[in-house]
Amino acid sequence: MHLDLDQNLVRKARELAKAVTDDVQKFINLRSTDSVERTVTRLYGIDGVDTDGIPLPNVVVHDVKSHDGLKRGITYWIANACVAKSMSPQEIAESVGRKEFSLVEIRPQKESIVAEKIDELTEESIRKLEKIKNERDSMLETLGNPNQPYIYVIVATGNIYEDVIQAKAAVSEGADIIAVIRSTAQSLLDFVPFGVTTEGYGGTYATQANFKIMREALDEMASKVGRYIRLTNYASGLCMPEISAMAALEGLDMLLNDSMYGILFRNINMMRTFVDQYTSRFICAFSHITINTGEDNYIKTSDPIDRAHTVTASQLINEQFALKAGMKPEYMGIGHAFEIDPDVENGLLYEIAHALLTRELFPNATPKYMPPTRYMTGNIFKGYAQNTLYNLVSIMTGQSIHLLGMLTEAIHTPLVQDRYLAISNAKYVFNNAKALGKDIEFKKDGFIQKEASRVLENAISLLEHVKEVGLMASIEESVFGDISRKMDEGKGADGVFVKDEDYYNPIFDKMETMVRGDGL
Amino acid sequence: MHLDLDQNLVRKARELAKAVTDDVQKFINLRSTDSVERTVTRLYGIDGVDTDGIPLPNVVVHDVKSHDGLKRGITYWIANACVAKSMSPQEIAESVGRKEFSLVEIRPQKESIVAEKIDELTEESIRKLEKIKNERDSMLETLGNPNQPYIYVIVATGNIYEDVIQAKAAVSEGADIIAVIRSTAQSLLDFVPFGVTTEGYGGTYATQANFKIMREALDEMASKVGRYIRLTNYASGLCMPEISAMAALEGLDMLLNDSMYGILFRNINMMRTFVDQYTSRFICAFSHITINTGEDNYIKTSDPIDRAHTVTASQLINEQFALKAGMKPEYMGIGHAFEIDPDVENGLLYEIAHALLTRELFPNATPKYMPPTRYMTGNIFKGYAQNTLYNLVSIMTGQSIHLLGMLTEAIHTPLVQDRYLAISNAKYVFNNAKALGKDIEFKKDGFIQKEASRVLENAISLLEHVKEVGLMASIEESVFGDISRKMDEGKGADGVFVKDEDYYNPIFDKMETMVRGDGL
Amino acid sequence: MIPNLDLKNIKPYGDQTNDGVIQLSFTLPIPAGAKAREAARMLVESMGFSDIQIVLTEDIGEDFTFFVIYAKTNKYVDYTSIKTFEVEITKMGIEEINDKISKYLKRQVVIVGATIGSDAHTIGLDSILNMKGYHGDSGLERYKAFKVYNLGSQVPPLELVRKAREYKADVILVSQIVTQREIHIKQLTDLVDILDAEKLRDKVLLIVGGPRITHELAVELGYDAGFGAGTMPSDVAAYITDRILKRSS
Amino acid sequence: MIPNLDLKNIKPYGDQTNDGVIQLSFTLPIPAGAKAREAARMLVESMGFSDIQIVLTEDIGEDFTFFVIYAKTNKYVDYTSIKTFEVEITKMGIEEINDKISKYLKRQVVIVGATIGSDAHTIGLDSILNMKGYHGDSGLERYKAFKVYNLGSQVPPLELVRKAREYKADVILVSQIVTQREIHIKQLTDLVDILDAEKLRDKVLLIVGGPRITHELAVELGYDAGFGAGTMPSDVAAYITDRILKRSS
Ligand code: B12
Ligand code: B12
Ligand SMILES: Cc1ncc(COP(=O)(O)O)c(C=O)c1O
Ligand SMILES: Cc1ncc(COP(=O)(O)O)c(C=O)c1O
Repeated sequence: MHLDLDQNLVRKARELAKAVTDDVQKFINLRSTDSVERTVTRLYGIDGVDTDGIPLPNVVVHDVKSHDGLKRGITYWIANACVAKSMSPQEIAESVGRKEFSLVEIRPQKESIVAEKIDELTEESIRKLEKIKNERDSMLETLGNPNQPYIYVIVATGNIYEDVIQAKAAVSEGADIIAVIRSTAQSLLDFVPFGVTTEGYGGTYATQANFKIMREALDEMASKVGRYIRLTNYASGLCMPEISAMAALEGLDMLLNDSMYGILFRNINMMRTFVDQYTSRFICAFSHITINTGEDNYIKTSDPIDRAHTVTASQLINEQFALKAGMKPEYMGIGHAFEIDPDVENGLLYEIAHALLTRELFPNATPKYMPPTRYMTGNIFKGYAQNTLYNLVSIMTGQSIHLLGMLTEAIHTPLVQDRYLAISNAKYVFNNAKALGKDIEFKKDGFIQKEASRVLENAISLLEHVKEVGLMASIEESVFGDISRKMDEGKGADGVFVKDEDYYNPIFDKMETMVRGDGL
Repeated sequence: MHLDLDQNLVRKARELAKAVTDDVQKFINLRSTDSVERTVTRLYGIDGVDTDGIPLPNVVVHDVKSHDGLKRGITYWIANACVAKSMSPQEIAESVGRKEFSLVEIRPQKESIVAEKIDELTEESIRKLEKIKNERDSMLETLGNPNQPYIYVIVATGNIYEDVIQAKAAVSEGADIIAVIRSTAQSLLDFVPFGVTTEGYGGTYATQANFKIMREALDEMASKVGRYIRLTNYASGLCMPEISAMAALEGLDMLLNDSMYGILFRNINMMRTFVDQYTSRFICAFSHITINTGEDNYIKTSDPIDRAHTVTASQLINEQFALKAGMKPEYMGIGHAFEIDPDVENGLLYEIAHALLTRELFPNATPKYMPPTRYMTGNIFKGYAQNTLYNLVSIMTGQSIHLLGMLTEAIHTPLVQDRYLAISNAKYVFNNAKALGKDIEFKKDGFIQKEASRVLENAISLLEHVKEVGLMASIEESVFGDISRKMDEGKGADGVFVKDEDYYNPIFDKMETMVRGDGL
Repeated sequence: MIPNLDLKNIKPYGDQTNDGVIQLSFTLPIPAGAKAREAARMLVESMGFSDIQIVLTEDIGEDFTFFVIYAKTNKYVDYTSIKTFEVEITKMGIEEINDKISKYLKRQVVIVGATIGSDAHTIGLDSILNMKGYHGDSGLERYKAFKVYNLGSQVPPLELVRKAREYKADVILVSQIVTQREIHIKQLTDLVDILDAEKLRDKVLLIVGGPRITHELAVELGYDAGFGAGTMPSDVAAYITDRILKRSS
Repeated sequence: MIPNLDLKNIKPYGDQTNDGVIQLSFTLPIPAGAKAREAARMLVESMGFSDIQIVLTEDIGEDFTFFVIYAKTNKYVDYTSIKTFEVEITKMGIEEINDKISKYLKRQVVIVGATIGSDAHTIGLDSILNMKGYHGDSGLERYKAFKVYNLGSQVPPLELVRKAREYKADVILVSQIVTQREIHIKQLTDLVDILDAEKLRDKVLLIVGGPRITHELAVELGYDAGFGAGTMPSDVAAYITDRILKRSS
C-alpha cells in the first residue's frame, strides 16, 4: 500500500519545519521557567508539601524567585544551602516550607565545595534515572513488545483505586497501554498535586503517588499476562517538565506531550509552553519515554478534511522540536485522528489517505492514532460501527499506537464494559484484516493518492507562510485548530524568565549532552 | 479491483456446469409433478379452499390424480369440464370441492370446442400475467431503481399485519427490498395455505392474501418515499411452482428459489425439486421476477473456506438451470455469504476474495449477498461490528442484493429497532466507502487473488467429478453442504410422474416459448 | 474481586463500585419528541432507576421511536443467598467413561437423538452427537460406550418415540432451536405426553438442549436435564454416564 | 401510529404490539458462571421483567461479568397523561427577530456567553454564538438584533458576572459539557448564587445549555431555560426574543 508521495516535497516540507523551529529554538535557549526550575528540584529529590499543602518544589522555587534569585537557576541555591546546612535538598526544602530560612539569604559557601555538591547531586540523580530507564528497558525486552498497533485504553474514574481495578480488567482483556486521564483542567494548575487522590472530574489527578500505584498494578498484571504493559499520562499544561520528571522517576512509558497544545487548547502562554516542552522532551528522550503529540485536537475544532494539512504541518513541527530535544524517532508518537463526519461521502477514503500520509511521512516514528470523538453520538451502536472502521484503517495503514474508540464517547468516560467492548472490537478487526494493507495497492493518481498529495502540498504552503511570518505570529493568525493566541498573553506568562549570564543548570546540561551526544 | 481470473478456467467451469445440467434437464423434460399441475389450475384462476380447508388447486389435482388422469395434464380435464358444465374453472373447482362430480367422470366434449376453451383460458391468463408484469416494470421505471447494493431486510413476525407495520418502518428508514419470511417448515407442506394469517413461527405463512396485503402496503410506501420497493418471498419446498405463480399474480419482485436447496436442506425428493424448479423458474423469467439462489446455506453446515468451491460450483449449476428456463442474467440473484468465523486470521481477505469471485464470475447477474449468521452470538455489539465489515465487503466488491445482517441474529427474528440499526449501518458504510472498490487494486498473485483462483480451481475439479458421476449421484455423495440425499427418497416423491404421450400443457408451452423465444 | 465488596448488596458496576449503571434500549410505538422522551423516562423510572440519561431518541419511521438510555438502578442482589439450579456434572475423560460403562453396565448405552417437530436446525444436535464434536471436543459417536442413532431433523415426537422403542433407547436427546411464540414448549410438552402415554417416560433418560434451553426450564417441562448455549459434548457424556450408572445400580 | 393502539397502556414494541421487549446490558463485579447468571436474572426480575433471556454472559477480566439481556417489562405508561416540561419556542426568522427587536426594544439585546468553571468545551457554545452556527443554522452573531460577547471557556462564575455587569447584559448564556460527578451542578449553582448575591439574577435572562442539560434541570437550578443536545441557534434566538420582549413590555 503506497501513496507514491513525491519525495522532493517530503524533503521540502521537513526543511521548512526545521527552519520554523530553528527560529523558535533561539528564543527557547535563552529562557527558563518556574516549572523548569521546579523540575530541577524534583530531580534533586525534593518532594512533598508544606503545611498549607503547597508542593515543596513550588515552595523552594517561589522562595528564590521572590528574592529575585531565580535567574541564576535554582541549582546553585539548593546546593549552597545543602553545603551551608549540611542537609539534603529535601531537608532544605522542608525547612523552607516551615519558613525557617530563605535560600537566598544563606551565606554563599566556598565555590568549589558548592560545585562539588552540585556534581554529587547531579551524578546521583542521573544514576537514579538511568537505573529506572534500564529496568524498564530490560523488562520490556524480557516480556516482549506486543504487536502493533498497540491497544491503548484510558481509565478516568477520578479515583486511582477504581482506575487500578479497571486498568487490570482492561489488561486481562488485551490492552497494551493504559493511560490515566487527568482530572479536568489540571493543565492549568501551576503545581503538581501531591499524594494519592480519590476524587477527580473526568479523570484522576496526575500525582507521583498515583503514578506509583498504577505502575505497580500494571507490572503485576504484566507478569501475569506475560506482556509488557505501558503506562501513560500527560505532560501538558503549566507543569510539562515536572510531570516528565515524575514520569521518569516512576517508570512511565509514554506522555501526552505536544509543543503547541497548551498554547492552543489551554490558552497557556506561548513562550512558557515552548520553553517547557523543550525541557520535558529531553527528559523523555533521556528516559526512553514515548511522547504523544496532540494534532488530533485540531480537527476537533476545525474541519478534518479542509484543515487536514494543519495536522501534517504541526506533525512536522513537533518532529523537529523533538529532534532538537535529542529524541529518537521511535519515541515519537506523532498524533493524528479519525474524525471525519461519518456522513461524508467517501469519508473512509479520506481517512485512509490521511492515516497513511502520517505513516509514510514518519516511517521510523510510532504514530499515535486517535479514534472518532466529535461525531460520536448517543447512538452507541453506530458508534461501535464507526470504531470498527477506525480499527480497520489503523491496521490497514500500519499505525503504531492505537487509542481505542469507546462506543459511549459522547456520553461518559468509559465504563468497564465499554473498554471490554472496545478491546474485543480492535482484536477482532486487527486479526481479521491483518494482511489487508499488504495485499492492496491504490490506483495510481486515484482518490486516495490524490488526497494525500493535496494535503501534503497544502501543508507545504502553510509551512512556507509560517516560515515567513514566524511560528508565533502565525499562531496569532489562528492557523492551527482555528484558534488564535497572542504572543504575550495566556496563562503562566509570568513564570517565564530570561536566564542570567551566571545561570547554571548542570543536570539539564548533562542530560542534553547525553541525549544528543551518544544518541542514548 | 480485479481478481485477474484466468478466463479459460471461467469458460471451462461454465461448460462443465452446462454439461451437468443438460443431463438433468433430460429427466426434467419427461416429467411433471402435482404442484406443477396445481400451478396450472391457479393460472386458470382456481383459488380458495373447500369446506375442509383444503385448497381447491389441491382438490382438483387430487381428484384427477386419484382417477389416474393426471398423466395427461390437468388442463384438458378442466377445459373439458368447463365446456361440459358451462362453468368457469373456479366454479368447476368449487363443485369438485363440494364433491358434486369428478372431472375424470365428465363425458369428453367435442375436441375442437375443448381446444378452443383451452386457448381462451390460456390467452386470458397470459394477458393477465403480462399486464401485472408490465405494471410492475413501469412502476419501477417511474419511481426509479435505487442504487446497488439494494438494502434487503426481512420481516418475520408471523402476523401479516405486524409484518406490514414493520415493513413500512423499514422502508421509511431506507429499505429497498422487503422479504416476508415464511413460517417454519412451510416448505414441507404439499399445499399453499389460504387466506390472511396472523400466526406463524419464525415467519408468516406465504399465502396469496398475505402477498396482496404486503404488496399494497409497499406500493403505498413506494410512492411516499419516491423509490420502488421490491417484495420478496420464497418459492422453495413442495410448492415451488405454485408460489411462483402466486407471486406473478400478485406482482412480487423476487423469490428465493434454488435448484437444489429443497433437496439438501428440506430433504425433498430430488426429482420433485428438479422438475418443480424448472417450472417455477420459467414463470419467474416470464414475470420478471428475480430469483435468489441459496448457496449461502452450504457454508452454514460446512466450512466456509474449505468448502468455498462448493458455493461456486452450485452457483454455476443454478445459473445453467436458470438459463434453461429462459431467464436473463439480470434476474439471477446468485447467492453467496459472509460466513467465515470472525476469529480466523485474515478472514476479511478471504471474504473479499470469495465475494469478488462471485461478482466477477457473474458480471451481468445481480448477486445476492448474505450476512454473517452462524458466527453471530449473543454479543450484539460484536455482531454489529461483524455486520459493519460485511457491509464494507459488499460495497467494495459491488454486490447487487444485500441482505442486511441483524445484530440479534443469534437471538430472535428482528425487532423493529434491529432493522433500523441494520439499515443505518449499511447506509453509513455504503456512503462512507462508496468509491473504495474503484480506488484499490490487489497485489498480483497476492493473498486475495490466489484465494480466488484456488476456489475457482477447486470448483472446476468438483464440477468435473459431478459431470462424471452425474448431479444426482454426487448429491448422494454429499458434495454440497456436507449433506447426502438419496435419489428416490425424500418428501414429495409420490408427487412426481412421467408425462403421457398425450400430456398437454399449453399455457406452460406458451410461456416457455415466450421466455426463450423473443427473450422477453 | 473488588476489595471489600459487600456481597449482600451486589449492584452493577459501571464507572465506580456500586454505581448501579445499566444500559437499556427499546422502541416505543409513539412519535419522536419531548412527549416520547418523557414516556421513556417514566417507563424507566417505574423500574426503579434514577439518574436517567436518555442519550438517543431516534425517529425510526412510522411513529416508532428508538431510545438508548443509561441509568442507575436502585435494585441489588444478595450474592450470598444465590442458589443455582444447574445440571451437576463431574468431568470424566472418554476412556474413563468407556471403562465405567463397560465395567458396570456391561453393554453400550443406546442413545437416540433428534430435533423434533418443525425444527430443522441440526447443527446444534450434530455438534453433540457427531464424531467431529464441538470446538475440538469429540461428540458422543466417538465414545465406544455409546451407540448413537441420530434421527436428524423435523422428527415428529411420535416417530421419535417409536424409534426409541425400536432401538431400546436408554437416552433420548432432543434439540430445540426455534423458540418463537414458544413453539419449543409446545413440542417438548407433546413429546413428554407421548412418552407418558406410552409408559416409556421412566425407562429413558430424557435430555433437551438448545441455545434458549435452561436446566430449570427442562425440569419444569418434565425432562431430566437441559443444556444451553455452548454445551460441550463431553459434559453431556459425563452426565449420561453418571445418571445411567446410578439408575442401573 | 399502529392501528387501535391503547394509548393508556403504552409498552415497548419489539416484535409485536405491546410485547414490552427491552434490551439491557450491564456488568456485575462477580466472577462469570451460573451464579453470576442467576444474579443477573434476579436483578432484572426485580425490576419487573419476565421472559428474561440472558444472551451474553462474558468474563471481562478481574471477576467482572458483562451481560446482554432481552426481557419483557410488565410496566407501561399512560401516554394520554404525559405532561412535558420544555422550553416553549415560536419559530421566527432572522429578519422577523431583527425587526421585532428594533421595533419594540429599540436597541440591541446584549448577550454574554461562556463555558464556566473548569469546563473547556467551547464547541457547543460556539455553535450557538458564532456566525457559522450549527448544521447550517446561523449563530446569534449573525443577528443584527444581538450584540454578542463570547467570553470563551473556563470562565470563573465570578468573572462572568463581572463581565455581564460591565457589558450590561440582557442575557447570560452558559455552557456545561463535563458532568462527571455532577460537577456541572456545582458550577451552575455557584453562578446562580453569585448572581443572587449581586442582586443581578432578576435583571438577566439566564440560560444554560449542554448535551446533558434538560429544561427541567435548568429550572430546578434556578435558570430560565435549559437547552440540550442538538439545539439549533435559531431556537435560542427565538426564545430570547420572545422573553426579552415580554419582559420589556
Ligand atoms: C444455521 C441456521 C439455520 C440453518 C440450519 C441448518 C441446519 N442444518 O441446522 C437454516 C438455514 C436451514 C435455518 C433455517 C431457519 N432458521 Co435458523 N438459524 C441458523 C443459525 C444461523 C445458526 C444456528 C446454529 O447452527 N448454531 C450453532 C450451534 C452449534 O449452536 P446451537 O444450536 O446453540 O447448539 C449448541 C447448544 O445450544 C447445545 N444444543 C443444541 N441442541 C442440543 C441438543 C442436546 C440434546 C444437547 C445436550 C445440547 C444441544 O449444544 C450445541 C453446542 O454447544 C441461527 C442464528 C444463530 N447464530 O444462532 C438461526 C436461527 C436459530 N434460525 C432461526 C429461524 C427463525 C429459522 C427459520 C425458522 C426461518 C424461516 N422462517 O425460514 C428457518 C427454518 C428452520 C426450521 N424449520 O427450523 C432463528 C430462531 C429464532 C427463535 N429464537 O425462534 C435464529 C436464531 C435466527 C434469527 N435470529 O432469526 N437456520
Ligand atoms: C471536542 C471535545 C473535547 C475538546 C474540546 C475542544 C473545545 N474547544 O471545545 C478537548 C479535546 C479540549 C476536550 C477535552 C476534554 N474533554 Co471532551 N469532548 C469533546 C467531544 C469529543 C465533543 C464535544 C463537542 O464538541 N460536541 C459538539 C457540540 C456541537 O455539541 P454539544 O457540546 O452537545 O453542544 C450542543 C448542545 O449541547 C447545545 N449547547 C451546548 N452548550 C450550550 C450552551 C447554550 C447556552 C445553549 C443554548 C446550548 C448549548 O448546543 C450545541 C449545538 O446543538 C465530547 C464527546 C462527544 N462526542 O460529545 C467529549 C467529552 C464532552 N469530553 C469529556 C471529557 C471528560 C473531557 C476532559 C475533561 C478529559 C480530560 N480529563 O482531559 C477534557 C478536559 C476538558 C475540560 N476541562 O473541560 C467527556 C465528558 C464526560 C462527562 N459527561 O462528564 C466527553 C463526553 C468524552 C467522554 N466520553 O469522556 N474535549
Ligand atoms: C497533548 C495533549 N495534552 C493534554 C491533553 C488533555 O487535556 P488537559 O489539557 O486537560 O490535560 C490532550 C488532549 O487530547 C493532548 O492532546
Ligand atoms: C432458496 C431458499 N429457499 C428457502 C429458504 C428458507 O427456508 P424454508 O425451507 O423454511 O422455506 C432458504 C433459506 O435460506 C433458501 O435459501
